[in-house]
Amino acid sequence: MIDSLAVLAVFFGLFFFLSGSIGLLRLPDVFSRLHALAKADNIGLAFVALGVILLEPGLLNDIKVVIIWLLVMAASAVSSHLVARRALRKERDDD
Amino acid sequence: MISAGAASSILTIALLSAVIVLLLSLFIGLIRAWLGPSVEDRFSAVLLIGTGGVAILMILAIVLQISALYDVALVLALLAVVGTVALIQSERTHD
Amino acid sequence: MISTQLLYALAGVGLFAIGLRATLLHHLLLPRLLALNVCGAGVFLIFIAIAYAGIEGMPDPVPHALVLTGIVVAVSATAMALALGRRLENIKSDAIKSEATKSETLKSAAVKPEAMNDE
Amino acid sequence: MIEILWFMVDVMLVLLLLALAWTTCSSRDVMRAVTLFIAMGLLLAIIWARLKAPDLALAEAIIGAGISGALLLSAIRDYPSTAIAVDRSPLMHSIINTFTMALTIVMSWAAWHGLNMSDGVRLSEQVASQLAVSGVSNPVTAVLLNFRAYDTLLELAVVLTAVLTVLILNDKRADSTAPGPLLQGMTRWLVPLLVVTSGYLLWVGAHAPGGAFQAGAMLAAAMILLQLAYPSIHQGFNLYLLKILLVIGIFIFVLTGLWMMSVNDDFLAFSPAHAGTLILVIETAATISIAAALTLAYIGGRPTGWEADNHGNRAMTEKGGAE
Repeated sequence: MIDSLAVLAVFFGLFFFLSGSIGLLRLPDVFSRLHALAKADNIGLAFVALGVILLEPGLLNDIKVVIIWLLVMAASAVSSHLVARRALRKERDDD
Repeated sequence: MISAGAASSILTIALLSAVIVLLLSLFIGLIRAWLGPSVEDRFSAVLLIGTGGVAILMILAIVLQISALYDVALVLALLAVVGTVALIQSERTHD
Repeated sequence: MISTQLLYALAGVGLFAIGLRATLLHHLLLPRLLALNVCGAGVFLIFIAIAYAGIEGMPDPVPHALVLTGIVVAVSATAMALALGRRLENIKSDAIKSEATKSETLKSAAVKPEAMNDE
Repeated sequence: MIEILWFMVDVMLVLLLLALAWTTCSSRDVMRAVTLFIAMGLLLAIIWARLKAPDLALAEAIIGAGISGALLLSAIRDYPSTAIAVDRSPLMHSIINTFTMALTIVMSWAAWHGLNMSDGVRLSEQVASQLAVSGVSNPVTAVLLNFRAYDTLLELAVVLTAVLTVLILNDKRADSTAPGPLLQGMTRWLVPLLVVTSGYLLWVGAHAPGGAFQAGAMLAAAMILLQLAYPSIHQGFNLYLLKILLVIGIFIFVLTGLWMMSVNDDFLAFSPAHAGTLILVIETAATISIAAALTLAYIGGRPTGWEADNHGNRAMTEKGGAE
């Protein structure tokens, strides 16, 4: 029961990953691409992490997975901001 | 560790297909890294590989029963930021 | 299991070949260094493919230890090569600068190229 | 079914790796090549995890994604042109291609033949049989710091030599752009996390994947991040201390080896009773030395005030080179 729930969560996360990477490929400029990427980063990984927590019996490992997810959230926010700002600065320089 | 017998083999099949889908999504993201055109586009693809890699490592930790892979995922999540920062700071001053 | 080992070992061979070809083709230092690192990754992959012992089996730890040291040595060697490359670039740009000054004032430029030859 | 799925995973990983390697090596733009190389490092970490080598996956994730990425990206600034031109003659081009093809065929044959031959003495069995007396329960750490401690000692010496070369050349990197406030704010919470993780990796190395190399690289990554966010921070280093930290790994290693020689008549032959403690001491010292070495390698030259009399670094090198 828990296994199937976990698999469901993982596959739900996969959907976000796939749509994120398709967005990365199809969207027209850097900023909208970064926006698509953030979906994959935050929601996709959140569901995969949820599935993994359901499957992983060790409490310490569960805590680690939660920490990983929080870190990826923070890291992706900061990284997207930095990358977008660099792109914006370059765009301004070109004009 | 996981509930024994036939259920776990179905679980393994589901999780392995999840890994395949994640690899497919990395591949789609990589096309963006190959096409570019700007450095920021390429780097958003690298960010996607970082996050997708974290997801793959967490799933592999369950399939292969190696809990050290959570540490690897943690390290990957932490270090993805260092790479981004290096990219942002790598702009030439004399351009 | 042997097919997995073979697959990764052949991938290692492929990686080595790609890296080697690029190392020989490029002139610039940075692409060459990247290619050499790709080469090294190929060798590491062959080692780890041989150490692999199936999903259930425990892999051989000796190649793992060797490759671990190899990764650290590779990154320090890369740093060293980059420092050497920076030195070369600086010498080149100094030489261009001293060429420029030579055409204007003859005396001050006479010392610099000699110091460069010694290095 | 499971075998087929594993095979598909393997094939996809291998294809991705080869495609990344090919595009890295055939890029016409340095920035593209370096970015793809970083992506390849991330992929390699996944492949090591797949091949059940978590120690390597850790090291690759730290070094491939963090340190060599930062090293190469900062190196781009030092090169005047970003375009990669291949101007070999057509003849040379085809000679190189033929040579590489021939070598690939020979090596593939060797790999195929080597894997199909009957196993010789598997070293893994020897390691497993001696693991109990090694003082640690992680076989890779046991190999690195007990069974093949000579290798590790010499490897530390190699890293030190590389860093000494960097220090002797002393050509600093070009200045980077001024860091923004967000970057500095993030550094303030990320660096402590990296340092704590480094300590965790060092401690956990005795019984699980981790150890001196991973911990040292992690500490170096923390220092590099600090360096990126606060470019002038290395001017505040205590240089006397830094010089000691740089060599303390080898010093403690050799000292322990000599001490063991006086007890057991053999250099670096640990007595099983003390092995665990000794390995932890050596690993701690090695962690510090590797971190100092990689940080200095990234800075790419002597921090200000390295020489005691401090008469300008370049002048000293010039004189030293001419003698």
